[in-house]
Amino acid sequence: MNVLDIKDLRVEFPGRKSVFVAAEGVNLQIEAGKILGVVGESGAGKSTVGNAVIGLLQEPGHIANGEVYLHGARIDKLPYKQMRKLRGRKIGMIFQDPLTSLDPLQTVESQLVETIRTHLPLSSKEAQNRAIELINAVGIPNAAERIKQYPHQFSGGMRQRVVIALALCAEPELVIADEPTTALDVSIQAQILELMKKLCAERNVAMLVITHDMGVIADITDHVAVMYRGKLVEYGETNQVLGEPRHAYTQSLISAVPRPDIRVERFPVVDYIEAAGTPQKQIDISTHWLGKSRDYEAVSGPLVQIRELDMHFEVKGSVIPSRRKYFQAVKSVSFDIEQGETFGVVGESGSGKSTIARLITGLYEPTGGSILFGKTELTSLKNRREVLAMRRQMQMIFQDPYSSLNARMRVRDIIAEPIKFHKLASRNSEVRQIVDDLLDHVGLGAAAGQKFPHEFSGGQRQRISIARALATRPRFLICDEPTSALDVSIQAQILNLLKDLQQELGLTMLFISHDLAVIRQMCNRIGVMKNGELCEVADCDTLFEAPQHEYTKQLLSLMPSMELLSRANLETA
Amino acid sequence: MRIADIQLTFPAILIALLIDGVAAGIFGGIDREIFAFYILIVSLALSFWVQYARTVRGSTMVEKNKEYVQAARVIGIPAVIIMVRHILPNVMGPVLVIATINLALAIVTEATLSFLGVGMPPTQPSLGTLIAIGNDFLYSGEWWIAIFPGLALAILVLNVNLLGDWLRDALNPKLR
Amino acid sequence: MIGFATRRLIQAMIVMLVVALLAFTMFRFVGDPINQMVGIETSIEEREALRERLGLNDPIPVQFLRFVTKAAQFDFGTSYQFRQPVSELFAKRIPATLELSFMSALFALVVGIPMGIYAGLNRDSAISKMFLSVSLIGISLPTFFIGILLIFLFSVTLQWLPSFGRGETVQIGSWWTTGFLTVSGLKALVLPSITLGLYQMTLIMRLIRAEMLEVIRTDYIKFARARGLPDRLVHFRHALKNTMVPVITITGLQLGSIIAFATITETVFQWPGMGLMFLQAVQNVDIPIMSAYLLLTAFLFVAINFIVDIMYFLIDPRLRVGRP
Amino acid sequence: MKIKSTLMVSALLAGSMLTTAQAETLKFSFQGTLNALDPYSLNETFTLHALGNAYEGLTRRGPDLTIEPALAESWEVVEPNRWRFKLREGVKFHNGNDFTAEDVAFSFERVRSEGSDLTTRVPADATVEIVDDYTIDFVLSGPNPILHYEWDTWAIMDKEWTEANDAVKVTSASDTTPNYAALNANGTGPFKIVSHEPGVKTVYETNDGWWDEATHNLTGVEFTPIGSDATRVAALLSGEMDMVYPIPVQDIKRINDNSGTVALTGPELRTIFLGMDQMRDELLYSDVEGANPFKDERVRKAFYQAIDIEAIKQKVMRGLSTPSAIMISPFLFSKGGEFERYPYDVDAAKALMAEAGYPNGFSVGMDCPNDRYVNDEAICQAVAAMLARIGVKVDLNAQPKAKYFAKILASGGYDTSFYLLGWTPGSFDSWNVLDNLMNCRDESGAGSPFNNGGFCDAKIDELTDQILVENDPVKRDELIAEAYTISHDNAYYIPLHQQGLAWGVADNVELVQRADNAFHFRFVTKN
Repeated sequence: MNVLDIKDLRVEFPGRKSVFVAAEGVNLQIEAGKILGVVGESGAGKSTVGNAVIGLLQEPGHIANGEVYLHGARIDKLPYKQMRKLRGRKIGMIFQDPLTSLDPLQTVESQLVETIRTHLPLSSKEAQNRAIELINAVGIPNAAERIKQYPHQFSGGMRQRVVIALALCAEPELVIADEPTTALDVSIQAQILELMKKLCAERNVAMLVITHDMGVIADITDHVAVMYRGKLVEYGETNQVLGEPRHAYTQSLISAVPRPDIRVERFPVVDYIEAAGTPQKQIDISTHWLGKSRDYEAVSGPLVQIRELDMHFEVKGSVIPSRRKYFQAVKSVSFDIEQGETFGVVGESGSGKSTIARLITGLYEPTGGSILFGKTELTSLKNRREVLAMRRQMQMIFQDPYSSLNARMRVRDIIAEPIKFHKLASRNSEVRQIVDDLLDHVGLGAAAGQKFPHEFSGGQRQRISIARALATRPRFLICDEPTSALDVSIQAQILNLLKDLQQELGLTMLFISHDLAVIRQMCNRIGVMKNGELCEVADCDTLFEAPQHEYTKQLLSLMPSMELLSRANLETA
Repeated sequence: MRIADIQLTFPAILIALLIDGVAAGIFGGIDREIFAFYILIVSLALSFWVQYARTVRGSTMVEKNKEYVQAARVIGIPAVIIMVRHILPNVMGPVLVIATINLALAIVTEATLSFLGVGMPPTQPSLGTLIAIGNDFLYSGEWWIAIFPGLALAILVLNVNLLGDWLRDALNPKLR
Repeated sequence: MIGFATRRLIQAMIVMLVVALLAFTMFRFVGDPINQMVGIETSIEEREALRERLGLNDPIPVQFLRFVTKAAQFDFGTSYQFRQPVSELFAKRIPATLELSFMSALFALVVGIPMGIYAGLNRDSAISKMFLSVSLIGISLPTFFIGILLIFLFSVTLQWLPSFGRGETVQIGSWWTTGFLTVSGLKALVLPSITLGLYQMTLIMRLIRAEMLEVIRTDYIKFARARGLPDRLVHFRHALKNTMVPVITITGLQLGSIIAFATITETVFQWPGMGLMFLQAVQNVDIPIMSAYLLLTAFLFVAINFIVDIMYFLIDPRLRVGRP
Repeated sequence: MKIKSTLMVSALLAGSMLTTAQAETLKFSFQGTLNALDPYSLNETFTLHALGNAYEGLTRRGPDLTIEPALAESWEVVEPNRWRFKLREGVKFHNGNDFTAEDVAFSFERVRSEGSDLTTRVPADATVEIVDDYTIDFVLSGPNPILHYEWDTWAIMDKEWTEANDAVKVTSASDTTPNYAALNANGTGPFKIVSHEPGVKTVYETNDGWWDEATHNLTGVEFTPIGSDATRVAALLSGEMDMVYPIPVQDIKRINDNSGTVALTGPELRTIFLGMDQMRDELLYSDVEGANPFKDERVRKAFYQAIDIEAIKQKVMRGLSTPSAIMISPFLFSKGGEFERYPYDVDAAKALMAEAGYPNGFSVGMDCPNDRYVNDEAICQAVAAMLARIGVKVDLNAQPKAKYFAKILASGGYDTSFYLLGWTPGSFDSWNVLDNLMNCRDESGAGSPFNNGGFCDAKIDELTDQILVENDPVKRDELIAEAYTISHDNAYYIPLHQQGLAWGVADNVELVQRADNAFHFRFVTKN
């Protein structure tokens, strides 16, 4: 018998003018001990399905049609109180971000005990024991002691374990995991997935995993449902769906996933994916302002040479120097970036990779070491004119497309700002022309200049960021996790765009990412960072085929296996 | 901010009272009718600036870490321009909200100062002075002297709040 | 913790010194104390002699130094109008002000928090909207006016509550007098406390509401609901406690201003506290009382801030442990 | 029905309030505070009379302000320069000590010692001679017919008690230690002060050993200062107070309409007037340059005639004022009724202005207190509006009294061009008015210190000196009238009115409202 049975589900969000249908005609089943994955890009309605099952649809959303059965009992029409009793008791839920899922002001124990006692008739002592057992079961050592601690005393991965323990508190029959590993580092992600798989089998729990990550799907699910714009486009066994996708959308989605195992020159451009638009006007780079030879001094050898770079932050200030405490973010890092190449830096969060980017651009001042850009030593620049000359040669693209654009400026002004500031154009009309061309070139079209950033999707905003970065005609571009906030299909487009631009303009790039697969697609050479140190620098292929450093090997081993995924479309690229 | 902390130890009404006293001491020789108005404005401003400073500081600390500010720095734009062009428009929201509440507070403080006998000169009546004067006539049956300015003030405050809400939304391109 | 405490203490002392200086300089300009100390017929020579005896003719730095040295020994001089040591006068008046401020704060919290919670949880209900509008009117009327209206209604018209003073008080220990122990004392507290607490209540209500709206949207509240916790636990244990940090900050600051705003309320209700004495002192240019009052409020404010900081430690575990 | 239930509640509450206080305890409130109890530390009406219930002088004044014997049974001028006082025998201070001539001699020295605010009670060059235990002589350097006029507020203190408590030195503001006499009182009067918390509450108890027969029926009195007008009125209306004063003129009707309370009104002795700077060659606050328009009699008269005193009486004072043509209350000067104000006549005023060379008027700054006299600020506003009709633009500067007096008096360098002031002669005699307000003065205030405008008329100075030593009452009054006539003819001052007294009293209380605004408990009966 199926633990969960969803029949013809339709979820509506009535708006002021029209009704938005978030999910329609969804049919899903899960058996006990099995894991069903729901995959799709943002806005596909996958989270809506999970929320509908547990009865936590955001107001005014509601189930307009269809039925939800738990162990054969219909639950979608249950009154509020009875539904509340099912939550936690029969259906557990795991949220995406372990940092915000736990009440910061309550100990882990009190959150566990209150949940246990809400659902099970246990004394507080018994509940406490059960809490310790659970914490043990999710793999947190010293359970009896750690349980007394507050969430902020746990690391991200540990917190997600606590969240899982909380979800499993009252022995639910169904667990809904909404993007359970998205916010975690690769190594932690692998552990958590492993744990979920294990618990699912041990406790015979049915699990609904909602994710955008094909790797996760491939790793742990038995069945998979692919959603696109609120509709189920493909549903079947994981092997079948990933290996031989039938629906065009699934095919394009899979083909857009960067693989660590193979390198493609370009991601296939798939029509099915939301159109980002292609340049409406082809620009001849050789004659255009963008491609005009820049008056940068010629460099022979590497463009950027980093030597013994050190950076520490003061964690605890004090008047007495000996009592100050520091955090060493970057330790004695040295590497070169050759002209025209893309140098990748990969590492987990906190490894210091972003700090290096900020040191090169001058956002931070290093505490030691040297950065040689061309023939100029950046750390000793004093003269403001020299600094500006350097700033113009290097630009940066940031991770978060939402906060990297000033919400109160029009797109045109955002892109024009560096041009005007560095006086790269003589007349306003010329600036205007350049901005329009830049917008065209990154695929947005000149009309986009009139709008404000919030009117664009994440991928489009990242294109605006790129246009702004290009507006100084830099020769060195730093990309700090430029696609980590984007859906795979959009990511593929942005990566293609970056590749194109690099080739056309002969840019040198520093590409920073936590995602080995993306790094592999983009970079010529790669440096691996851990705890502020550079473990290994190698050619891209060498690194993936024959890693030298232990940490590199470990990282590679933790990559979700993508072998299941169809390779059908890749050849067409 | 230390100055702000110190000033917080003086409540607004005392500050206004003291500034008024000091000003009268310094400008005693000058025509009060002309200056009372400005003295009052200055003393009210000086007693309310702390709240704005603190709020803007709080929002700025959040905004300055956002990537758009870093992007501007990478371009090479100097700090002053970043502050004025990028950060300032983004921290105005909460300022407007306090401003609307503080408008009421300023009028009320002005009334209180009049109650204490140091408000606007009687030849230049203000809403606050009217309430303070009407206060003396409450028992004599002439309740309307105080009630109507009071009502006017309440309606004004209500409207300014609505205006503030509207302004906050109107200035936010996200909601346009 | 100890380092933190000493740091705050040093800060506090600097604050106090600056306050002393400001207070002292400003009072030079408030008016001439001599006129208030003698009858109108007193001759110019006698006035001059008195001025000389009081040291008002000394250079200001000399006067300030004298003032600070004495203040450090809790000697604030002798009141010009009452001709008694200011410290003794304040000792008698402090209980009245503190009891009034305490009751007002209590009123503001006891009424403001539930209203705020309600308005936060039911943001669109008619009652919430009424709370918000009424509170807006509440802050747009000056304290003294509200006080007079309350007196008019409850003392004059209904004759339920006294219009002035503290009622009967009971002596506790050598210098504390309390109105909490007699019926008339408690009755006398009602109107002034409401008058004084109304503004703070409005503020706390609006603050709690805003914070509640924020917190309700957080993941951990969603997660708490997803765990099937009853609404009572979700709202009060998780949501309310998390709104408390900003509320404590503001409330702490407001407590300071309650004591200061008490000046007006005390005047309206002839409440024999420090504020009333201060305003009388301003009218009579009683410099020793004015300086002592400002120093005292500054001290109370600093003390309250200190307590607020300690409360952060108690409420927010993230602050309690040292960071690595 | 609703009214009935309200009445029931109020009746119940009134009942419960009454049980807490004895029926014969009088509760009253005044707008100002009673600070130190030392009777010589502040020369101010309320303080003097509040203490006058516990302390007595050699004389006292009756309900109609006539001088009566008190601690002195009788007195006579035995020689032109020697006054002999026969003291009352068998009088005891509150602490049981006997009252003798020693005490009078002691009080004589103390009241004119350094720190006393009442030094004017006795002439500086007078001496005292004890004849026997109950007879005492005062020897003056010249004749002084009004020597004893202010002695009702010169309290006689117990020598023994004062010395024993180390309080011989008058409590002065510059003292650093509190004086015993500032916190305790030991007089001979009908009431004893049993507790005193400055600014909060003062409690009196009946003195059973008083020498005179008590006409009151009180056992005690509780005084609470209430600064806010509205609260003070509320306290009366709610029945918490038996008597409050002063009450705002606008609330008189309300208090009369209220069942159980009544407003007592009457003319006060204080004269409110306008003064003008007639000393400086150019006004401090005016657009007239190089000249002082107030030096021109026509301008002063124009100002005078531009003021509609009836309008001020009706609109601002709500009928509670007596317009005055001279600088003293007609109660205090027998010929007062012979003077008449210049008529209100805007056209005449305009003509005078034109004649003086100001057909379009000028601007002038006006100083005004806003918490000193009845509706002081409102009067100034009205005056400003009236003067506008003759083209004079008045820039009004109304301030609390602390700042106001600091500005316009000698201590502020007479920093004013046009001001409003009130004056009650402490001795109830015109000489006080002439001496303080109308004689010449120099810049430091020597002469008439309160002649803020600084006009100087040698004839008035001369008359003042004559009046002081003239013992014949009829001749004296003629001299006084002459001085006032000069002032009136030249319009040195613009007298406005004697402001009214307004006390709020509960119906069950009977009392005497004296024209000097003094409240004496010995006239009170409470039913």
